[in-house]
Amino acid sequence: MTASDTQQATRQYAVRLGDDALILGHRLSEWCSNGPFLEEDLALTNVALDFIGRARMFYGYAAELTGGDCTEDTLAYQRDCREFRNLLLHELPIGDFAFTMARQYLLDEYTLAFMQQLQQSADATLAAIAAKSVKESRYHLRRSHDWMLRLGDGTPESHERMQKALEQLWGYTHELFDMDALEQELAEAGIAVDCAALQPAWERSVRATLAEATLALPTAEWAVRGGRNGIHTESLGHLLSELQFVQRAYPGLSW
Amino acid sequence: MTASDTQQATRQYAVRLGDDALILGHRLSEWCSNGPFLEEDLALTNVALDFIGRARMFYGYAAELTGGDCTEDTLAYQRDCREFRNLLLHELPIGDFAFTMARQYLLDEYTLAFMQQLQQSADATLAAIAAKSVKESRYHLRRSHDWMLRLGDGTPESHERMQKALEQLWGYTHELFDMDALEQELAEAGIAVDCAALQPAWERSVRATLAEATLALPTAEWAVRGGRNGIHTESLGHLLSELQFVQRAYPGLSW
Amino acid sequence: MSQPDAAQQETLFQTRIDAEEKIEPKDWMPEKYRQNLIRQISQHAHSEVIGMQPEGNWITRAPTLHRKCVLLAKVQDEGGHGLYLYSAAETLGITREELIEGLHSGKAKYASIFNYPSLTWADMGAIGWLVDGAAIVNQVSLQRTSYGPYSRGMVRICKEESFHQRQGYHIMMTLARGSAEQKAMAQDALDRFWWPSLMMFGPHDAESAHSAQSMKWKIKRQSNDELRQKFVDQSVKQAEVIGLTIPDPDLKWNEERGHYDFGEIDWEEFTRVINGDGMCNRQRLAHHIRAHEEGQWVRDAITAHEAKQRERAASAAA
Amino acid sequence: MSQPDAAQQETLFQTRIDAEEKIEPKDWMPEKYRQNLIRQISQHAHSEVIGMQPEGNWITRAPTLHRKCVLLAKVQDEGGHGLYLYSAAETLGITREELIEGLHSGKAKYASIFNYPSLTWADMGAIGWLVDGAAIVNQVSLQRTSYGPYSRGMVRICKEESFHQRQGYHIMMTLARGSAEQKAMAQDALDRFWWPSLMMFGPHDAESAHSAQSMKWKIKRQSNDELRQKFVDQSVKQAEVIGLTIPDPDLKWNEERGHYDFGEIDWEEFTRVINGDGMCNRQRLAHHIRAHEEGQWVRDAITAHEAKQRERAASAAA
Repeated sequence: MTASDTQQATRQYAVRLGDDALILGHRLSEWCSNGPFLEEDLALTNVALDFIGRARMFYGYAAELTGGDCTEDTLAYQRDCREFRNLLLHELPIGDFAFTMARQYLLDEYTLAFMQQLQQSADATLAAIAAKSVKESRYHLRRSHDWMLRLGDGTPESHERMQKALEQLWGYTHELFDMDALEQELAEAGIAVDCAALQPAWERSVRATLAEATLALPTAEWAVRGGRNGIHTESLGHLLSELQFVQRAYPGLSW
Repeated sequence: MTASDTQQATRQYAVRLGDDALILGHRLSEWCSNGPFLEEDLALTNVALDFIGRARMFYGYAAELTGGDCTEDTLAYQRDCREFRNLLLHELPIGDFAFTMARQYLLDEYTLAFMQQLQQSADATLAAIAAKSVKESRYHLRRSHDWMLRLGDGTPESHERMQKALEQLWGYTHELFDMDALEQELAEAGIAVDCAALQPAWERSVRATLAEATLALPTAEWAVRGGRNGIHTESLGHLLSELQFVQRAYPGLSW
Repeated sequence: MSQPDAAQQETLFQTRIDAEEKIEPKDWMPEKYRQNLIRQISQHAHSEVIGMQPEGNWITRAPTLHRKCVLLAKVQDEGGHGLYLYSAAETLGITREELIEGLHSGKAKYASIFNYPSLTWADMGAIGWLVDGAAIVNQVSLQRTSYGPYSRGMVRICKEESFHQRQGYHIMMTLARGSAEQKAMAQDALDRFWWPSLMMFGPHDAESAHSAQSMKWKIKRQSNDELRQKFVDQSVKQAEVIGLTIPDPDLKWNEERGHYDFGEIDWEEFTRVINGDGMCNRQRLAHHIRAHEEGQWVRDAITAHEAKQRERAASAAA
Repeated sequence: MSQPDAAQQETLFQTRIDAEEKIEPKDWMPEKYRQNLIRQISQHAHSEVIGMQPEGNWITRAPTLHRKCVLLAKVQDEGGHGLYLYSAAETLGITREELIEGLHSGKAKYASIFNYPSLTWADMGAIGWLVDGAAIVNQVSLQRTSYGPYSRGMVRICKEESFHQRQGYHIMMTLARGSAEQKAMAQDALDRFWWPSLMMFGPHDAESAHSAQSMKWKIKRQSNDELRQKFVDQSVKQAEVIGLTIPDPDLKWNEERGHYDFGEIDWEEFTRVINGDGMCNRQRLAHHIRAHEEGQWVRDAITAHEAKQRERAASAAA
């Protein structure tokens, strides 16, 4: 890759990671004043804040690489559904508390490992964002791991809800470990994470947690993919109509 | 009132009636593919279509009275929450099927009587729209009245759901019979309906239906008002972010 | 009079079929004919009903009130088609409840195209133009299907579908003639829906499991490949008119055949999506099951109310 | 040593109050003091928690990522204040569950301002500026309240609230300096939230049911009308700076008093909204009840899980 190719690819990569963080942060923020008790309400809002903060860092970097009028906000508020590149797991509607927590756990295991790798990136900005994210993700994982145990090994109802959530989520996890040409090239340049390589450890951790939580690893074989190509579930468009409303209705202003 | 005052007031009146129809039509359309069985799914969609069609007629007339670039679509898609003037009952989230049907019944009784009066309007366009609406509303009322009986006098569960829905809706019905200065003046000019005068007959009909449906008339005294002043429940803004998304995201185009 | 034996009945049945007679609900028919028809009609009915979801997804977001009304009416028509078809299936001795159970258990299928998500407004154009377009090609052929109620249903459905197709095409035309963004949106929708539309006709004739017997019984009247070719031929011209590009580098006019040649379908994707890895397979079923379950108390209320009404009528009469 | 009788204890208690000593949870206190405090602290706590709803309503729609983060953090702080205050109330011998039951049954109140809907983004500005502003005026005064845990809670809360108020004011300033539409949006929010903010201080001193005793016990340190005046005085200047107009034709500087005179509050509206006819009374409570009920299985799971853990620990130790 030429330097300019690399910059362009890095920009896209930063947008992808920003999209993951923003969309998950948005979903978590939907729990505000809807949590099962006040402490958990605040904890969920707090995690949401971490992710939206992370999105700002990735978008800010992408905007810098883009130049011109591009800002974190143009990236968040002025792209439509097909231009978003988040992995699908992040966008699924929140479901019940078990669904939200199972998703969070599966993603926290992934994201922590991912950010630990990204800390080694040859791109100093990405490495710095990752370093900050690692600390947050460690806390997120501790929390969501605890919830897996509490809900999986709680009441029959909580166990059943958690098992059902896992079954519903499982097919969306495979995409987390896909590498497309862009990421392959960036990985070879030492910039991007080789996420395919994260799978074995991720699966070991998940297996161990589920076993401890008396939950079964889903066995149904299905896999849905598309987020990195802008192919989304139908829920994303609705999320964006909400997220972007003010900016779309009153374009070009300062807030 | 001068002729120009009257025209301006009539325009506002048409927008109000258009807003009522559009927002209720939108709520009904949310049932599409969510009904309790296929026939009812289609019936709800059909009623939704009537209301959106009615909104188009009222908006079309308002746009004509406004002149310039105003169209039915600028009225529907380019006003924000505070500019919408629908009565609150129309905008409440759909709730369960009992809630939707109880709302529909209360409104159908009202709307049929309202449109029968509006047929006599000195404004020929409003009278013509009303004439078409009366036919539809008669059919709507027959349907929603039947549902009151079936659900009210069905199973204990359906009875309880219906009673609960009535309790939740009741405080929003008072506003239906308010006359503000604008409507007062237009009513004196023979253009608008004196909706305050509709209340006794409405209440008689509702009492009779509830009695037949073994349901109790709500007794809690509360009343929420504000729709005609653009003071809405928080649900309307979310509805609009969905309704207006495409026009807001891609302004000024033909579709 | 002695009962004709099974072989005789079957011969007689085939003679009627060959003579282009319509089979009616009370007529004798081979059990496999009945099963085959139930499978096909129920799949067709479920497709209409599940097909309400991707389009229903845009009703609340349609960009003009006119388009909103047209879309609402269209989705309503589709539900109506579902109703005719459920009725047609019921004439074969299966109940609506059983048909719905078949859908929920995964035993009965629906058109796999509805496992693709509707992501932009242009998808309402592409679905109307291509998906309804492909459906019509199939349904026109089925107007001559051998089972009377199904055949009559098809006649009725075809009229409405061609209306829908024109509306979908009109959406695409408007976008294609609109801003650069709109044109790109239309092209993107065509890119995503083109191949899945071709897959709607099913596997190549040689690989089609049910085809030979269905053709003999005239349940199907034309082969998958014939119908697909017809659809390609008509669509290529329609795309040209509005200046959109069909996403197939191998597409070209074959003077000799008098048809367009086109590229090979990605049958792996076809199998993958049919077998559950489409974007929306789980969502579509879960949606239908949820709505059905949430409606249980309503259906129970109707039953209870009707029972009360009957009791009252009976005690009034006594 | 003989127990001092009730009258002696009460005199002793009042002496401590008069000497500005803080009352602590284990200290003797009159039952009415305790009840009065529970009522006030629980109302305060519930206000923080219910207040999360109108602002939570805009988190998903905040117009920039920066504003979204600030709003998220703010709402989180408010929930945190709710937590401190629930804890302070618990020191008086009432459980969280009882406090929540009081809210759900309607026995306990929350600030009536949260029965007004948040309709535009500018409302996030008005709520921060005016509602938090009014709250601070009250809370600064309550830093000197006689009950120790409540007083210390107020000190902690005041720091964060003044930060929130500045953020709200900054939203208003940005809008007031923005486009004509934005300025109108800001003015509209001020118009809607101004009078309800004045109502936050409660009835005039003469009509205030709990005031006299509360002042004597130093639960309250300044009267409703004194605090309201302080709020008006500071807000008028803030509105001037950003060019917004306070919706009160009677508002004018009174040189003699050294304060702004202002119009009479619509006490009928105050009563109407408190008694249930506000736009959102039912919605706010229903929302809280729904979330609480939906969370029951989660709370049950925690209890069950902890019991299992204890059992395992016990059997491991045995």
